[in-house]
Amino acid sequence: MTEPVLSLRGISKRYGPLQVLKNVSLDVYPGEVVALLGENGAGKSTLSGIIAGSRTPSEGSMTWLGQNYAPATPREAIDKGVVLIHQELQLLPQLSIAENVFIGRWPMKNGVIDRGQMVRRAQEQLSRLNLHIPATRKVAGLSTASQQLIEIAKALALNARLLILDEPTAALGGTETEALFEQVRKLRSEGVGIIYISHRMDEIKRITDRIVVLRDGERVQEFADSATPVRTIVESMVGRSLDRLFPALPQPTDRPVLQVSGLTSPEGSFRDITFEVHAGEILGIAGLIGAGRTELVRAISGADPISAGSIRLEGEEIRLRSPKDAIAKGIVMVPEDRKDQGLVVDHRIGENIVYANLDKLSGKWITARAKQRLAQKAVVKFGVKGRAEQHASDLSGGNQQKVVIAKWLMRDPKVVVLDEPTRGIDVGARAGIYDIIVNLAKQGVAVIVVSSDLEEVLGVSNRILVLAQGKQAGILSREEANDVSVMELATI
Amino acid sequence: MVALDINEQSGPSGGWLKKLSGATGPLIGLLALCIFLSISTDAFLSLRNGLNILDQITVLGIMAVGVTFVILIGGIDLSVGSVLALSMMVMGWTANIAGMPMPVAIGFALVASAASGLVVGLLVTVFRVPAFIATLAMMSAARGVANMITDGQQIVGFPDWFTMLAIDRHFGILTATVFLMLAVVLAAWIFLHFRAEGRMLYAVGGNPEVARLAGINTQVVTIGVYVVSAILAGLAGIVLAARLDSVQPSSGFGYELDTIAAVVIGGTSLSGGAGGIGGTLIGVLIIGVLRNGLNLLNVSPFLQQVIIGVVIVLAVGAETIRRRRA
Amino acid sequence: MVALDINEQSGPSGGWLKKLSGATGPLIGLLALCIFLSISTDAFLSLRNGLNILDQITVLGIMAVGVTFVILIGGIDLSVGSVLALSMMVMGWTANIAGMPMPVAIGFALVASAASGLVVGLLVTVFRVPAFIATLAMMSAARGVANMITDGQQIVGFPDWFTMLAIDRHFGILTATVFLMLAVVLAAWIFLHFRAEGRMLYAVGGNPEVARLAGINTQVVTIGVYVVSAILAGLAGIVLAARLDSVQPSSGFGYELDTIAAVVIGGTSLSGGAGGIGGTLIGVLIIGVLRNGLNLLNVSPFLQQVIIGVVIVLAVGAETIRRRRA
Amino acid sequence: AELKKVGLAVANLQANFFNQIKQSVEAEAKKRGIEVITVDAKGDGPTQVNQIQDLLTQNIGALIYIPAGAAAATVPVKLAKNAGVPVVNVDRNAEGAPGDTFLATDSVASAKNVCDYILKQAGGKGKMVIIHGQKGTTPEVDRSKGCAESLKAYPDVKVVAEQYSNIWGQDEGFQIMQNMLQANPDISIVFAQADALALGAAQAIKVGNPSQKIVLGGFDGDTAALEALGKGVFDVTATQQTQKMGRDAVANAVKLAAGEKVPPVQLMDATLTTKDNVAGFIANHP
Ligand SMILES: Nc1ncnc2c1ncn2[C@@H]1O[C@H](COP(=O)(O)OP(=O)(O)OP(=O)(O)O)[C@@H](O)[C@H]1O
Ligand SMILES: Nc1ncnc2c1ncn2[C@@H]1O[C@H](COP(=O)(O)OP(=O)(O)OP(=O)(O)O)[C@@H](O)[C@H]1O
Ligand SMILES: [Mg+2]
Ligand SMILES: [Mg+2]
Repeated sequence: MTEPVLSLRGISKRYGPLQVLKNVSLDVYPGEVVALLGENGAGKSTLSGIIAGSRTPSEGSMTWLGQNYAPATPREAIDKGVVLIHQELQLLPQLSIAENVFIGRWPMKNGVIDRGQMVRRAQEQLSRLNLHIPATRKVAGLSTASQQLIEIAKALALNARLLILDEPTAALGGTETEALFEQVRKLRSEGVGIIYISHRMDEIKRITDRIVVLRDGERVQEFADSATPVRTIVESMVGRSLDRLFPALPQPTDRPVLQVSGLTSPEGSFRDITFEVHAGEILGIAGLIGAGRTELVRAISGADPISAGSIRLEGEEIRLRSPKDAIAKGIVMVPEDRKDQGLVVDHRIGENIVYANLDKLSGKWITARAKQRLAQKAVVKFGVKGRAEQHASDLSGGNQQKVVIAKWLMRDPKVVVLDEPTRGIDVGARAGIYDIIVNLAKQGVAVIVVSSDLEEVLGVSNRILVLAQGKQAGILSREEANDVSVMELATI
Repeated sequence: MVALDINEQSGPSGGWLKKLSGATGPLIGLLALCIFLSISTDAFLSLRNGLNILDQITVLGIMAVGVTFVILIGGIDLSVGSVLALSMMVMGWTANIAGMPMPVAIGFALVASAASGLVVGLLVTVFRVPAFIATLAMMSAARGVANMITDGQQIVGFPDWFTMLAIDRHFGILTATVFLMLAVVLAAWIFLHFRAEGRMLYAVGGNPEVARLAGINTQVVTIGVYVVSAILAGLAGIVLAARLDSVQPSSGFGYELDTIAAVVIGGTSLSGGAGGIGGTLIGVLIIGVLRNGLNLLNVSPFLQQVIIGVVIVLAVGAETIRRRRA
Repeated sequence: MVALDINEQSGPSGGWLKKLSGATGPLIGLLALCIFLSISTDAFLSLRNGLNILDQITVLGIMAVGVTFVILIGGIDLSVGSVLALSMMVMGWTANIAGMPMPVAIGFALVASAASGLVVGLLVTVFRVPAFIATLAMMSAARGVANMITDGQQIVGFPDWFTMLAIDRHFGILTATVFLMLAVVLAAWIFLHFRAEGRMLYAVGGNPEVARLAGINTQVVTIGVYVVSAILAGLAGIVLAARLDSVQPSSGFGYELDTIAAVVIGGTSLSGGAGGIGGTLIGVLIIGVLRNGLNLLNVSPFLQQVIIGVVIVLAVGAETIRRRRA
Repeated sequence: AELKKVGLAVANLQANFFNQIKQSVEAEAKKRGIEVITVDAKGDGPTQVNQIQDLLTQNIGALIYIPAGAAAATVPVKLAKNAGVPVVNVDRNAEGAPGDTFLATDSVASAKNVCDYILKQAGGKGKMVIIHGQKGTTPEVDRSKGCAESLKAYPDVKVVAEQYSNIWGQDEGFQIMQNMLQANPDISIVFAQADALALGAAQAIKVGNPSQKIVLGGFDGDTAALEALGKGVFDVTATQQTQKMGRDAVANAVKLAAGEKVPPVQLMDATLTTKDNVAGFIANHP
C-alpha cells in the first residue's frame, strides 16, 4: 500500500476541563474516502479543525507526506493542500460569488486582481456542481443550498491533496448531492485523500471506502467495509442498540386545526397553496431546494407577509402581521437556520428558552428561580445535553436544535411547524426528535414537517404535500407516498 | 443550583461579583484608582469629597442609564447631549418666558425630549436609517432648535426650591438630584433583571431576527428604548438646570461620547445583547473619580487629557486580560 | 436541471452606477441639493464657487478616505481630529521652534501620526480593546500631547512655498492640496477595487473569522488600516496648516463625527464589509456643498444645524426607500 | 490671611486669550510664592462647576474665575462664597452673583475703536461684512454692540452679510470669509470679532485675491496674531491686556484674602493696535 497523505497520532484536545478529543489516531491514504462518523459533539468538527490548522491540539502529533506537520494558521494548511469545507457556511455575503470562491487568493495580473480570469474560473467551478448562477452576483440573498454549493466550489478551486467535507450535504437536496458526489468520485480517482463527515447513513454507504467512528472524543471502531449493516454502525456510534428510527404514527383525528387556502406570497415564491392539517396529524412538505417550502411555512407562522389567500385556525380566519400574532394564537415555528433564526447563540440556554416565553412572564416579576425552573424543565424534558446556564454556542448542533424545539414546546402550541428539524443531527438524536414529533401528534397537536431528507418525510408524515417551483404539485397519503411518487411530483 | 441571571459573559459559577456583567475588570480598575488617590492626596478620602463626586456624576449617570438601554439593543445614541440642551431650553422658556409654573415647564421639557426620541425611533425602525446617522442628525437638529428658542441666549434664575434640589443635602448626605440618579439606576437595574420587557432588550440586542421570530415586537422595543433614552437625557437636563440655576443652549456639548464611554467601560458590548446597569455605574464612577482625582492631584489640564485616555484603555484592557487568563 | 434560484438569475449587468455600492440615494440627494442651490442663489453655480467647495473639502476628504478603510473593516476611528492636531503641532514645532526644514517637519508629523495609529491598532488587535474605546482614548491622549507641545499656543507663519500649496491654482484650476486630495481618493479607489490587499479589507469587515480561515492575516490588516487612517489624518493636518498658514492644538475638534458622517452618508456600512470610496466622495461633497450653500443662502447658524440634520437623514433615508422599491 | 494657594478656573485653554491669562497668573503667583491649581473647563459650564467643587475641597484661599459657557453661571460664585473663599471674576461676570471683583476689558468701547479705524481706513464708504463670534456669548454681544455704534456715524457703509462662528476658530473664519467673498465679491471692509477669525479671513482673502483692497479688523491681540499684524496680514486689532489681567487677578486675590476691600468692577482698555505700534506689544505683551 502507498504512504498515507496524513497521519494523526494520539491527538487530544481540551477546552478547560472539557476533554473533547482523546488520543485519536488516524491515517488517510491518497484516493480513498474515509467516513468520520459520530454523534453530535463527538468531536468530528474539532478534529477537522485541527487538521486544517484552525485549532491547535493539546497533545499529539501529525505527519503530512511523512513530514512533521503542525499548522499554526489555516493558511499554512491550505498552502500544503489541506482543504476543509466547514460545517458552518464561511461566505462573505457582500462580495460576489467569484470573490468568495477565490477569497484570499484572488488571481492577480500586473499587480491588480484579474477579474476576468477570476470570474471565468469561478464560473467553471460552479458549473462542475451544476450551479448556474452568474459568478459576478453577490452572495447575499442566495438560498442556503446555493451557498453551500459555493462553499464546495471554493474548496474545489484549491487543488487539494486532502479534502475534508464536514457535513456538506446538510443543506442540499437530492440533485445537488448527486453533483457533489460526482466531484468527490472524480477527486478520488485523481488520488486526493478525502475525509467525509455526515449524519446521513445512505450517503456514507454510497460514497465512502472506510468508516471510522468517534464516540465522546475517542476513536471506538473502524469498519473497513462500507457494506457493514447500518444498524451495526449506528450501535457503535451511540454505544447502545437503536431498534428503530421512526416511531409508529398515531391515527389523526378528523378535526381540522389549520386550514390554508389559496395562499400566495408577494414575491411569488409560492402560489395558490391549499391544504389542511388535522389535530394529531403530521403533514410533511417535500420538494426540491428552492421550491418555496421555507417561504410557505414562514408565511403560515407570521414571519413573512402574504398577498392572497387565507389561513384558518380551528375554523376561524386569522390575520398574521408578525410572528407575535401567530405565537399568541398557538402557531410556532422551528426555523431552518438555528444559528441565525433559532437561537441567540451568545446567550445562555436558559435565557433562550425564556425569550420564547416572555409574553407569559410579561408584567410579572421574573425571578431567577422562575426562569431556572422553566429552563431546567425544558432541558430535562427534551434531553438536551447541557445545563440551563451554559451558553448556546457551547452546545453541539443537535443539542442546539433540541433547545430550539424545547423553547417552543414549553408553550403548549396548537400548531407546530418544523423546518428541516434534523439538519446536521446525528441518528441517535434524530430518533429522539422524531419521538418528540410523534408525541406532539399524540397529544392532538397539528404538526407540519418540512424536510429535504426524503426518508425523513416519508417516515414521519401522515400525508405529504409536494411543492414544485412554488406551486402545489399534489398531496399524497401515506399509502401513496414513496420516493418515486414524491420525486415525480417534485420535478413536474 | 446556580441562579440563572448571572452575568451574560463568563462561566456559570460565582457570586454577586458576577452580577456586574463583565465589569469585574473595570471594578478592579475603579478600586485601584480609589486606593491610589486615597494615598496620594489628603482631600480624596473624605465624606465631603465622596458626596461631591456623587453630585458631579448625576447628569452623566442619568444619561448613561438610557444609553445603556440603547447599546444593549445594539444601537447607539449620539443625540443625548443635544436633547439635554433642548429639554433645558424648553423648561427655561416655559417657566421664565411663558411664565408657567415649574412643574408644567418640567413636563413640557420631558415631552419635548420624548418627542425627539420618538423621531429617532421611527427613523431607525420604519425608515431603516442606521442609528448612528439618525442620532447624529438629531444631535444637530435638536441643538439647532434649542438655540432657536431664545436665539442662543441663556435664561437665568429659577425658583429657590428648584435650585435647592441640587444643593440641599437631606439628612446631611444626599441631595434630591443625587437621590434621583440613584433611583433611576436602581429602577433600571430591576427593570433589566426582573421584568420581561427588560429581558427583551437582551434578546433584541443578541439577535433581532431571533427575537422577532420569538414573538417579540422588535420595532416597539426599539422605539421605546430611544424614547426612554431621550427622556432620561431630558431629565438630566433638568437636573443640570437645577445645578446651574440657569439654562443655556450650548449645554451638554460633547456629552454623547462621555456617556457612551462610561457605558462601554462598564462592560456593555457595543454589538448589543451583553452588559448591564451595574457595569455602567462603575463606568460612570471611573470617569467621575478620575476627573475629580486629577483635579485634586493638581495635574495640569493638558496632561489630564493624556491620563484620561490611558486610564480608559487600562480599565477596558484589564477586563480582556482578566478574561484571557480565566 | 431545475433552475436553482429565481432571484439569483438577475445578472451581472448594470453600469457604472452600480460601482457606487449603495450610494445611489446619496448621489441623487447631492444632485438635488446642487440643483436647488443653483436656482436659489446666484453665487452657487460658478466655476469659482465649485473650486472653493473643493478647497473646503480637502481636509475632510483626505480624512474620510482613511476612515472609510476603518469602517470597511468594521472598526471606527474617533481619533482623527486629534491626530490631525497632533500632526500639525509636531510639524509646527519642528519647523518653527526646532528650526528644521519643512520637509523634515512634515516627515516627523507623519511619523507621529503613524505612531498613534500603530498604538490604536495594537490596542484593538492584541489587547482586544473595542475600537470605539481605543480611538476615544487616543482622541483624548493625542489632543493632550498636541496641547503640551507648545503649552496650548498656536504657531504662525510658514515658508511661502508651503502656504502657496493651498493657494496657487495651477492651470488656474487646482491647488496642490486639492490635487493631493484627488490623488488620495483615486489611489484609495484603485487600491480597494483592484488590489488583493484592498479586497482583504472587505473580507475582514464582512466576517473576520471567514477571513482568518481563508488565510488572511486579520491582525496585520487591522493594524495597517489604523496606521493608514492616522497617517491620512496627519496629512490632512498638514494640508490644514498650509491652508491656515498656522497650526494650533485645538484644530480638528469635532471632525471625527463629521468624517464618520460623510463616510456613512456615502453608503459605507458601519457593520463593515460594504461600501467604498466613491460613496465617501459623495458623502464628503454633500457635507461640503450643504455648508457652502447654507452660507451663501445666509441662513442663520441655528437654523443651519436643523437643516443639516434633516438633510443627513434624507440623504441616507432616500437610499433605504429606493432599495425597498427595487 | 496670607494667600498660600489660589484656584484658577479657566473657561477654555484652547483659546489663546484665556491661555495668556493663565500663563500670566501662574507667572505672577510663582513670583509671589503662591501655589496655583489650574483647571480647564474646555468651554463647558457644568464641568466648571465640578472643577470648582474640587478646588474648594483643596482649601484654596481665593478663586480666580474665568467663567465658561455662553455667559457666566452663578453657582460657582455661590459655592465659593459658601465656603468663605473670595472670588475674582475675569472677563465675564454673572448677574445676580457677581464676584468680589471683576476684571475685564471694556469690550464695547474697544470694538467701537476697531470699527472706527477700519471704517475710516476704507474712506468711510463701501460694503462691509461682519464675522461674529459664537452667537449669544457675552463677547459676541458686546463687540457687535460696539461696532454697531461706530457704524451709526458712517451711513455710506452698507453691511451686506453677517455670519456666526461656533468655536471662534481660524478654519471657520477661513471658510466663512471664502463663502462671503463668493456671494459678495466687491466687499472692502471686514470686522472679525476675534483674531483667530481674522487670521482665517485674511488667508481666505489672500486665496481669493480680489482686485480691491480689503480692510480687515480683528480683536484680542493674540500673540500669533500680533506677529501676523506686524507682517501686514491684517490691519488692526484691539490688544487686550492679558498679562495685566493675570497680574491684577493675583494681586486682587491676595488683597481679598487679606480682607482688604477692592472695587467691584475694574475695566481696562484694549489698546488699538496697528502695524505702527505692534512691535512694542510683540516684545512685551501688555
Ligand atoms: N470553543 C469551544 N469551547 C468549549 N467547548 C467546545 C468548543 N468547541 C467545541 N466544543 C465542544 O466540543 C465538543 C465537540 O464538538 P464538535 O463540534 O467537534 O462536534 P461534532 O462531532 O462536529 O458534532 P456535530 O455533529 O454536532 O457537528 C462538543 O461537546 C462541543 O460542545
Ligand atoms: N433571503 C432571500 N432573498 C432572496 N431570495 C430568497 C431568499 N431566501 C430564499 N429566497 C428564494 O426564494 C425561493 C424559495 O426558497 P425557499 O428557501 O423557500 O426554498 P425551500 O424549498 O425551503 O428550500 P430550502 O431547502 O433551501 O429551504 C428560492 O428561489 C430562494 O432563492
Ligand atoms: Mg460538527
Ligand atoms: Mg427551506
